Amino acid sequence: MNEILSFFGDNKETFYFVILSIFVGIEVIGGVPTVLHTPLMSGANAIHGVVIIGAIHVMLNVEEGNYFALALGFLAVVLGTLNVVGGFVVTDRMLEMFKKKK
Amino acid sequence: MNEILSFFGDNKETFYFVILSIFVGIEVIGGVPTVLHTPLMSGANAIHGVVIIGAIHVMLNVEEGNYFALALGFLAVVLGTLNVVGGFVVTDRMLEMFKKKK
Amino acid sequence: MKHNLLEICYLIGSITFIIGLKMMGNAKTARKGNLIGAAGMTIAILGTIFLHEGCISATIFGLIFGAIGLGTAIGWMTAKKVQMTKMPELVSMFNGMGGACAALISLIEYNHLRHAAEELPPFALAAMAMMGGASMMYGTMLAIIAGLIIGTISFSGSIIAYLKLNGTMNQPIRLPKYNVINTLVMIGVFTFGGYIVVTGGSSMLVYLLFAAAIVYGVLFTIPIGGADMPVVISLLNSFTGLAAAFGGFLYSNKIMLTGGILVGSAGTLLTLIMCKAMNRPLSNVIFGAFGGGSATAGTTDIKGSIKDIQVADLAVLMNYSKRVVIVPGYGLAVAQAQHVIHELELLLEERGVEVKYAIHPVAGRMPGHMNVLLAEANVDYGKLIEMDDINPEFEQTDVVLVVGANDVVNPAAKSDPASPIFGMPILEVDKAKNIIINKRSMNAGYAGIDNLLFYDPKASMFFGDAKKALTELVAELKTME
Amino acid sequence: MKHNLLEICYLIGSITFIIGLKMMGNAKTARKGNLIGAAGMTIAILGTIFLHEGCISATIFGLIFGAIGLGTAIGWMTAKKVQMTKMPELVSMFNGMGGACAALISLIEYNHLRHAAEELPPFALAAMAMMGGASMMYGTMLAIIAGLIIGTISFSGSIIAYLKLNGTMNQPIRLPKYNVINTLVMIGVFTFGGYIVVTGGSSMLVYLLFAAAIVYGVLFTIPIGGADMPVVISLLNSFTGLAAAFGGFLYSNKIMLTGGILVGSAGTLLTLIMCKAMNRPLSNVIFGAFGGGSATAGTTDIKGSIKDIQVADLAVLMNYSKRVVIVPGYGLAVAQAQHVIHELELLLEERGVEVKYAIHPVAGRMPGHMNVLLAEANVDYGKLIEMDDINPEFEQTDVVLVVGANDVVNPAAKSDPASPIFGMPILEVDKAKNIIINKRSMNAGYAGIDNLLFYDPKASMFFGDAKKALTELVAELKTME
Ligand SMILES: NC(=O)c1ccc[n+]([C@@H]2O[C@H](COP(=O)([O-])OP(=O)(O)OC[C@H]3O[C@@H](n4cnc5c(N)ncnc54)[C@H](OP(=O)(O)O)[C@@H]3O)[C@@H](O)[C@H]2O)c1
Ligand SMILES: NC(=O)c1ccc[n+]([C@@H]2O[C@H](COP(=O)([O-])OP(=O)(O)OC[C@H]3O[C@@H](n4cnc5c(N)ncnc54)[C@H](OP(=O)(O)O)[C@@H]3O)[C@@H](O)[C@H]2O)c1
Repeated sequence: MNEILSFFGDNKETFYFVILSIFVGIEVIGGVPTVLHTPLMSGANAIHGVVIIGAIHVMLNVEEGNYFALALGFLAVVLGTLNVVGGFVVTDRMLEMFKKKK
Repeated sequence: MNEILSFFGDNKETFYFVILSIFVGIEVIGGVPTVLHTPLMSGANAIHGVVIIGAIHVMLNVEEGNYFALALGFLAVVLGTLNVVGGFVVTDRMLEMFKKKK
Repeated sequence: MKHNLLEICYLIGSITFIIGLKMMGNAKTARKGNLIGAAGMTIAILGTIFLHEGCISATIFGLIFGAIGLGTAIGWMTAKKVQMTKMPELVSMFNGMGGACAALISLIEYNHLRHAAEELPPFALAAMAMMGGASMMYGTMLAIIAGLIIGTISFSGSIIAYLKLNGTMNQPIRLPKYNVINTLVMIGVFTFGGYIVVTGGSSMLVYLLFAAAIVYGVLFTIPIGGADMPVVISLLNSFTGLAAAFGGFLYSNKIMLTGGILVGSAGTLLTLIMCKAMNRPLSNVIFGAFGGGSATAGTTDIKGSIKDIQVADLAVLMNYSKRVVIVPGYGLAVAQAQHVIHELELLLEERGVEVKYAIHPVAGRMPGHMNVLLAEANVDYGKLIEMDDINPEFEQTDVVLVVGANDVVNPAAKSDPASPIFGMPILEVDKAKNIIINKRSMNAGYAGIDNLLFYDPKASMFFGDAKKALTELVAELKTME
Repeated sequence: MKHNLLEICYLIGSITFIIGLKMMGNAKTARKGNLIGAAGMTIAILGTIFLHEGCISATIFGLIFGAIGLGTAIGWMTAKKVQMTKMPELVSMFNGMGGACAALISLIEYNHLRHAAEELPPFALAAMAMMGGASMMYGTMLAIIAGLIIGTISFSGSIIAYLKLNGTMNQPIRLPKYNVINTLVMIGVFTFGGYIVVTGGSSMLVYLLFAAAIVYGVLFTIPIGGADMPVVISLLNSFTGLAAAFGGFLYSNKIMLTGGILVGSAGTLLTLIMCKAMNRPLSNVIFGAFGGGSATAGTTDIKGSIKDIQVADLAVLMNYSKRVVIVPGYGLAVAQAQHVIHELELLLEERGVEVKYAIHPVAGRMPGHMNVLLAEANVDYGKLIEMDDINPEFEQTDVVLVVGANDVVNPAAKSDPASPIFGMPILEVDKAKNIIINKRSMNAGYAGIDNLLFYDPKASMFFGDAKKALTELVAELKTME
């Protein structure tokens, strides 16, 4: 109990941060029309591609000679980029369709 | 410029905190019907009564013998309580009216 | 341990504020939302006292509870006793109290800081400055001064708003070139504050700043017409929120920060939404294009003549109608005629007449004014029809009875691009078969403009104070049986 | 200095994510919102590379840009080239890539941590543990393992979802008692993960965990019918968001945190909203009450008989109608008949027939499916009428042409409380004067239930593959002139 409390105390900034972000996430989506569900899903998909920052971080900090980590990191960056670029481009294409001749 | 940057760096948690809170505040209000404007205003009014926490803080930490600070603190707590209690009660009364016989 | 528990209380409080505000934005959950916010506040306040680290002397303890008790007693009683129509006054007053509270905290903390700095030997200050303490000092000072200025403006502004709503000060007071003067004073106050932050100032200077901020709050509010006060209060509300947030910075107190910022941003948005509902930009409210309703009345040339109708004829007309729609407006509120109108409604319904109320979103002087008023008189909620739903029904309406409303039924909003209310959605009463307008004179309403509706061939004026006139109408109807 | 600049990039990025997502929720601003998000992401990525403190060897630099270049090329081309109807597959695939990226990061960082711990002498570890470093270690470990599990599930789940949408794996595969098995496997995986966090584990164990999570992702997805995949993808989407957020904890990286949590919570809500639009609880989707469309077909006893109509008769009927409404459904998408239908529409309009499309919100297999499809075929946006707006118009409609739709026009949703789709709002085509239904057979649709509409006296079946049948109809109409 005490440990949980002090864990909370040490990380209270993070708790607020997480909770506020959750609220923003929820509020921001409220009341989307059905038609936008697919592009919204795909747009959100592109945004979690932010995980690529972590992959780049790995590569920037890999110890010299650790080829295994380097290879995995390379793969991670490729996959992350796919997620980001593919996600945004696909979403844009979908939304372009929606707009057409509106 | 450098100072501003390092000020930002030192307080980045706070910046995120403030910005996320602003977004939550804005999102939370989006699309209120006109009829609720007055009670919502009054409810928000009660919430900023949270400043009373500061007033209590002052009184808890006042140095012994500093009667001036004590008196001002006392006044601040009274005013803060007025804001909080009055705000919530008035809002409740208004909303009670709205509900009646719905 | 205690400290961490307290932080949890604050987190819970912050969450209740968010959820509470969210729920208050929806008619069905609004009341519960308010109570949730109140519960969170209680937790935060009790936590602050009982989870304080270090011992508290009995005196302090007693004083705190005395202050809270006193505030609760006064706040509760005033809030419970006040008339429904006086709600906005009260909100304004409570808002001012919050602002004053923030200002007092800043005053105390400033003195505290000064004191601490004076007791330190100069070289310690220099050392602190070198270690980056200076930027911290500036930060603290900034929070104190900003809280002081904003809290004080909110305080004195709210008091003026209160007096205006109260009727004590019911004409906008406009110094010549007041917009220029106000802007200069504002710049002056903030520059002065900045000077104190940078130099450290002195107690004397801070009291001067306090006084200057009071003056600015007054100057800011007095030129604005009484009817615009709801918007002003909403704005001052977000100011107090900001002041509370600065308090949060000062004490690195998370709940003051969330609560304050939340209200600050939500309040600002609400202010803008209110202006939009009235179809006016905020600048127009603050710099007062109209709102006094005194200057511009009766400028249009009116062609045509008005008819008036006697109470006996009106009673007959209404008695034999099938569908009647009542349009309540500001005059109904002023005359406190909500109970009589309800009586009229019941009487007509008894005789088989269908009666509805047409509620314009900005009828009266505060949002939802008519709903609150009629709810107070026990009018059935289902009979209050919103503008968009009632407008298509006017064509099938036999009699529209406009009671003390003016701008909200002014067809100029649709037809005259030069009119100041052009673009505001209105109740389209001119489609009804008969239009009866009750007011005391031909005077203009809030926007200070003439109303061509009164000259409509289908319209008849039923002059008199709303309460008196309706009471007569009810009496007349009763004799008819 | 560089570091602080980087933090500002991250802050800007976070804000663009919020604003972008917000704008994507509104049809008018959606496209701009997506671009804003993309801009923020670019800033964050470039910032991470160029504002890195310490020097980067040319090799690393080259490798990073190589990887980004490769990913961009593949991602861009695939996204640009893919057919509109294959969008959901692609989204699913990209989602899986993100999950895999998170999992890989976790694998690398786990090895890194192990390595570091092994190089330290035991007493140093003990000392760290005493100084509270242990709790930090646990925290790091937790972030790594959670990111690994969730990212991996999202990865393998998305691949299965891809294969299902693709048609490669088009029947739900259900082991006996699959719900129990799945739940047990899930508990197993998380317990295993917990064990590693507490004990520190070993590389071997972590690879095992990785494998187990892959298996769970597969098990989770295979029992769910292909048609429910959009919901599943949305759910896996929020999983990847969560995995990214754990990456954010690991590196105390704010933008990974905001981006991840934002998508995690928004994605979860979106999943629930989707389920609500289909009038089914989420549990029903995951534990698969229907969605395979194979098991329950044809259970109701049908009274009455069906009529069918020949292409020549249909052409005459349509040619001499005044108002035609086309109801597109899943079959239209499968048959790729969107271009023919547009041709039909133009032909009819030429002959003075008014043609509209009735768009049901969940027609087809992904939200907005019909809008995308018809937009692709250049159908005028103004002709696509939403359900609520078209329903009152059916009464004045001469011919309703239902093309490959079934559930969305099933009157059981209104009349039969025992039906699995009871309560879902439908297109009320049975009010039209003539109902023509094009499908290949009497087979059921997605929900696997019979449709009484086909037996309506006003209804005629027009059997055949949508594309083929409509092409014939168009040809016939052309000969009529
Ligand atoms: N609701 C809000 O939130 C809000 C806030 C700020 C401003 N406003 C503004 O307020 C206006 C509201 O329109 P409204 O039509 O309700 O009111 P209005 O346009 O202000 O007209 C009220 C009318 O009531 C009459 N009246 C006053 N006292 C009366 C009494 N004792 N008995 C009978 N009649 C009486 C007045 O005429 P006589 O003097 O001839 O009797 C006046 O013309 C709009 O312009 C709106 O923009 C509304
Ligand atoms: N839109 C979404 O987001 C979404 C997501 C998940 C689930 N769903 C569900 O999907 C359903 C959508 O309803 P719906 O009416 O569009 O489709 P549906 O009920 O699935 O019916 C489609 C019909 O099209 C016919 N068809 C198939 N291939 C065809 C072809 N080549 N040519 C002509 N007809 C063909 C089939 O009959 P034959 O085999 O006899 O030809 C089938 O009865 C709803 O139950 C909805 O809840 C929607």
